[in-house]
Amino acid sequence: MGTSVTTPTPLKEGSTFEPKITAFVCNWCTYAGADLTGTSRIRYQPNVRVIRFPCTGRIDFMLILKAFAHGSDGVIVSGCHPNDCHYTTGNYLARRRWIVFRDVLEFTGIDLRRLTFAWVSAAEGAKWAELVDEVTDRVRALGPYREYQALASAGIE
Amino acid sequence: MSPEYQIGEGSLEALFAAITADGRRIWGPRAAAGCIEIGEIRSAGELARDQVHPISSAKAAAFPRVEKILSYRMDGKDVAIDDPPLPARPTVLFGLRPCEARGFCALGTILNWGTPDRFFNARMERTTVVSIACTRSDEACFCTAVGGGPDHPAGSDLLLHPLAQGGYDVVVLSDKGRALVALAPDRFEPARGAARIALAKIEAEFQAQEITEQLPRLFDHPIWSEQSLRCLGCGACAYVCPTCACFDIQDEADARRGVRLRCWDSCAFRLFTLHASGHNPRETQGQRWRQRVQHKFSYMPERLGVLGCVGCGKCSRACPVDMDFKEHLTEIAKFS
Amino acid sequence: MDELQEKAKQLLEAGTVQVVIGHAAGRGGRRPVFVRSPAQAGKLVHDDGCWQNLATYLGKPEVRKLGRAAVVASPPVLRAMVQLGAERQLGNDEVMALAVVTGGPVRTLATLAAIEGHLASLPDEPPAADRTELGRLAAMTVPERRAFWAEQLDRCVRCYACRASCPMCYCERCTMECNRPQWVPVASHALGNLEYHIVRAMHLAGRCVQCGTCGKSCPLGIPVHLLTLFAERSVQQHFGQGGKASGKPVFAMSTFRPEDSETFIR
Amino acid sequence: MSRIGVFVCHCGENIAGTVDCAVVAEAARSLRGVVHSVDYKYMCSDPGQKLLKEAIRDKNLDGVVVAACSPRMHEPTFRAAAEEAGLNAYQCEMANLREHCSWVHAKGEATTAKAIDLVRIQVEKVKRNAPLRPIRVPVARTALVLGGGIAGIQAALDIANAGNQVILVERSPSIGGHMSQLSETFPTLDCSQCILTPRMVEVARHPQITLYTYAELERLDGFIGNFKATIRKRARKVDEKICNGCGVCTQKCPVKKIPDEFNEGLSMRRAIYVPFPQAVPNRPVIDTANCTFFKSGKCRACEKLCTAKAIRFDQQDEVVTREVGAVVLATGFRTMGTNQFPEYGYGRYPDLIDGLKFERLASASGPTSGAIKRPSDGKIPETVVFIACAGSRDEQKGVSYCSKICCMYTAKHAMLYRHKVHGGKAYVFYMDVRAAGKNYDEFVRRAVEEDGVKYLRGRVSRVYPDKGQLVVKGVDTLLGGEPLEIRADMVVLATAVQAQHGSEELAQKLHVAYDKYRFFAEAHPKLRPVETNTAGIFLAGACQSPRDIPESVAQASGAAAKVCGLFSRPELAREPIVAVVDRQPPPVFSHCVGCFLCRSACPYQAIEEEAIRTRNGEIIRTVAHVNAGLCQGCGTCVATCRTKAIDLQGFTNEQVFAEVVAI
Repeated sequence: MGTSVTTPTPLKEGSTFEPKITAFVCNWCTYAGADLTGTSRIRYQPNVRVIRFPCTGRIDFMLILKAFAHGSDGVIVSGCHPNDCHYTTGNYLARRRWIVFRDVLEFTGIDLRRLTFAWVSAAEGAKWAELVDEVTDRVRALGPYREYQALASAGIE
Repeated sequence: MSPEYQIGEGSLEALFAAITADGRRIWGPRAAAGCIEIGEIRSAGELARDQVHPISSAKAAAFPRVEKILSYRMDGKDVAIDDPPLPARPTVLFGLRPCEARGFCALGTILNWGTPDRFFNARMERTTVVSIACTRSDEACFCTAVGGGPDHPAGSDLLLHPLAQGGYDVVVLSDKGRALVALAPDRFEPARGAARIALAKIEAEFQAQEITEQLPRLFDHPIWSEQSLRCLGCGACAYVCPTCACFDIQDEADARRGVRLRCWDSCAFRLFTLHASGHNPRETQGQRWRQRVQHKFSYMPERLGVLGCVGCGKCSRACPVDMDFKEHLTEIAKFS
Repeated sequence: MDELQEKAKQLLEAGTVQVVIGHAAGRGGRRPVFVRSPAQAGKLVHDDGCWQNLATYLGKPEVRKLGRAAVVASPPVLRAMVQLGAERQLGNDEVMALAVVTGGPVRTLATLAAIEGHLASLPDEPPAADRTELGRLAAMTVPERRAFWAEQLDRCVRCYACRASCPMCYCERCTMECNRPQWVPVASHALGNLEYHIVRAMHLAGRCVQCGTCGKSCPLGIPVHLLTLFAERSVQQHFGQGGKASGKPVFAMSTFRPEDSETFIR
Repeated sequence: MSRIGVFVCHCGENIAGTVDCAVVAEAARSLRGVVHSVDYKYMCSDPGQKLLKEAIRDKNLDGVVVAACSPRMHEPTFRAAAEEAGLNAYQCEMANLREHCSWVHAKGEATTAKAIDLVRIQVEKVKRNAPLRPIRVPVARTALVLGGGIAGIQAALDIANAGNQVILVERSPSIGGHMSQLSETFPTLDCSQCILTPRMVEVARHPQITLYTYAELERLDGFIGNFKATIRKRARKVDEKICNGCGVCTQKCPVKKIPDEFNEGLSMRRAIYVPFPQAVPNRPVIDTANCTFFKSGKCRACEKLCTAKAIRFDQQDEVVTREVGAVVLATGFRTMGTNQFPEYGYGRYPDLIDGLKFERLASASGPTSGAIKRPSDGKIPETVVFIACAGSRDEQKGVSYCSKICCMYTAKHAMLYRHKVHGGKAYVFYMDVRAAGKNYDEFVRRAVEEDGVKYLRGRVSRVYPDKGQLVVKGVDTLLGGEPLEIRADMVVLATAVQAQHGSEELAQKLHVAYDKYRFFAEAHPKLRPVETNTAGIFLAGACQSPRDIPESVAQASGAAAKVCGLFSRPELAREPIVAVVDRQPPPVFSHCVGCFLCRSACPYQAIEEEAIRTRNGEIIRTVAHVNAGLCQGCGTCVATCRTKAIDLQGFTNEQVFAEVVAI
């Protein structure tokens, strides 16, 4: 058997499973919104790692799969609400991509409970905190996404 | 070669059980969605025997389509490499056609050309090949044109001849074969010369020698682009071929660790010879097709003293656009 | 000599085209053939055994070298030509189709507009058998589908016959061949295979011409065409476009409507 | 092998309070490619920045990660510092340990672990950063203003007075627009032409303004700072330079019965005419559709009578092209016709008129010299009913928005009527009175309280003629929906303000967005109200949405300020965060297959075609090329490209991929 190229999910004392959540966010709305969460000192769980993009339109659907393959147990994709896109239409194109992508994932049998899409504006600091907590709790309940991570080693002699 | 034993239809199941009990896995033709492929089989009932050939190749037993050759970890700023243990799973390939079994000779020769291929050899040592002589053939077959035949012994450890009454005559061809018999000695009765089903008749429409002689002068001939016009440039032919041995080395890694894999590759792909500069010494499909034929019928005989083709016709059967190898070779052989 | 052969012969005699791409009898079934002289026109056949999407050959340099080509074109081939035209891979002056519908007359279509007109009257949907199969899969639970595809894709050897036979997979450098970064593992392990087929489906969403050739081309009989057909259907259902039934090409995945609706975004 | 420096900021207690910064710095030190890693109390302070600069020099770093606050806060600070130390600004990235970590998590291992991850992610990214240089685009310091109404006039004057060249293009024969048709203006009741005409003259005289009237924009190519405008000057059939504007031709032309557009058809004009006495330029134009000579080849009366010999029957349209750096759209509005109202008789009743007709009746320079007379018989109306919201806020009429100016001008009309016809009765049917604006509500109250205008809250269901009068059937919802009937001598509809004719075509010509009512769309509804989503194209006045004069003027000055800002430097420097299509040496040339799907995805029309040619000029293939002047760096094209031939500088595939994999 080959080694899966994934990193171990961080374990807290008591070694209860702590999920690793990757968030793909746009710079102008959700990243700023998450900044606001900080300036408003709203607490949320530390499991999320944010990756900043100029726009949700920039987010290649493959990156979401890469996140899973490389050890993320859950993924958040978030950007500006429709009509608020800094680039006017990037989020509309992203939305189309996501609509079909989710369909395709579900058709191939991938567990969509691990993939969450949201619109979080620069003003929605509280919403960001709620989103992260909700996703973290849900994914913690689902357990590690070994199923996908293990694919990298399945079929290697 | 006279058979030492015969085995009854009814005893196959017990033989399979004995093999499994010995901790070996059994691979053979089995029905899979939409076709007959080579795969793991747990009981004689699963063994498919009516087809001329399974679509996929048995070479995967010793030359897997993806094989880990090492893995490494980032240890702070240093790299720690772990060599994987040599592959150890003993395998019995059951029910191959003699031509495909014969393919292992060519495959072994090329993989051991220069440096011995310890991965392949380790697997081969643990692999026992049981082939069944052909009583049927189809228009893709041309084993007799390349020095083989429906009951050719090369590459097999045991060769089975179907009997009219059911069951098989068993020809032992190697110690590995003998060892297999020893797993269930009471299931192998001494051969009694029972009537065999007649072997398939495969007319040789050309002789490999003719092609080997033709090729040097045909190198720049338009025949290659002619024949390959409909070729789509996929790798189906190479991936089902018992003797195609080309592979690619791939590292799969992140910032912390990685694995190095050996994966099947094919000379039919444009990417196969594409240089980093963007230059491609085999730019056209015609050149790539020529390489395939030249390699099997000229370079291998010349450098390794062995033909790169066993005439199984698997490539023709797998090709989505019916690139018929026999037809094309015949054309080349008869070309003047 | 039937109508198809007759029309092909005329095109070649008149010098309108230098080659007619069609199907001919092969070992057992049908095979693509490149008829370059009126005398050979008799080779051409068209029946249900002719399933290769011949539009795939239009972009191949080896074929382009032969001169202007006429294609024996079933509706999916025509849809491919329209989409190829829209994606700038096929010039209007390079278009010559001998449109065949089983049982119907052979029509010579010499422009993309003519093809669009011809297609407008034809439905753009996968063959009935595939629709049934799509339905069967849709009825499964997610874990069932996961099991189904795990078993199927485990058999994929990444020979890329599906990609090579697809008229819309004309990219000189496929995503599979991008290695900085290496988006999709080259290795045919479970991850590489799954990601390859997901990318294929996504890249054909809104562009798939629903010929099913990719599935028929798979030497191992893996129904990979169901993935692209599904993606195409998803596009049609959500956005009402992607359907080339209108004969008009669309860029479903690089355009949008503000009213596109979904229910999953918070 | 990279030489990365990591600088972990405590931000006083802000970060250090919950994150163990020393541990983070230590962990960073063990990452491949990291050759220097320290933590410090305040990285943004002078000593902090000094620390960064010295390390860059002494350790010869090729990339730095500052693990501190949000990049939205201090990225510019640290990038500037890096630049000063001789490192390219774009080789500096920030890990957000404050807003995204220390401020939102409890003190503890998990938080420090997250901080380490955030640093590792940025280290992996910065390893793959490339030095970038700001993009410089030359700017043609000439502005094109489309529309010669008050908004266009204001914008043109402001831009020109700042020392720039302006080309003002007006479709009709004279500038002035709707404002020149108005009688008095609310809330001050000063005469519209009295305040407008000086501006019109100023435009005509301005050395920096080139005025093209009776002209239209044919096409616009190029991008911000570098547009090429193609303008069609329609043939007036009169040589403007020779003509002295004596006006004899316009009096002697035998064709007399052409409804006068300027007077809204309340009077007639000739086939050769000047739209109105104060027209700028004051030069006639021949209406070839009605001119006898152009219809029958006979007449030539004007030619005979013209002392200056300025008539040019053979004059052809002239097409000119000009290089411009910016465009201001000020194409204005139109009002809904009374023929859109079946319930009010499809505009078939001569005494049922719209607001603009009333303006002309009330205007001293109008057909009645300011006397309010019924169009039908010239009789002074004793009762006038004004109907507000005629079409506005009415889904059935396809106008769900408020036309904004009607409340005010209806009050003005009623007031003017009461001033001119002392015994007259004025009724106003309204839905709400919207008088938000300086002295606006006071103005409406004056109409009611001082001038005795009767305001009735309710819609008018029907208007029909009866014995030389118009019967107005409506309800007064304030009297409990009491149906009431008023016999009026004249009815005035405050018809809805709508997008100018042809605004859709124009928007498409200029690649600017427009809403479902075909008003032009601003780049951002709040923060970029005078810009469009196409860089270098700005908005002024009612072409964006219904506006009154002060708003239009204010916005025009706003747009002018934007243009002047753009023109203030000879070159336009932009962030190099733009998409690029890859180029390869032959025989590959580019991995782009030229499918141009990216073009339909680009919000900015930044994707162009580039033909790759052989030495002797034959096209090998046509591939995409990103115009760095237009690209705003959203990266949507990148995610659309199947062959990964487009990449986004600063957020390249390799960078973001490495970030994801580093998690």
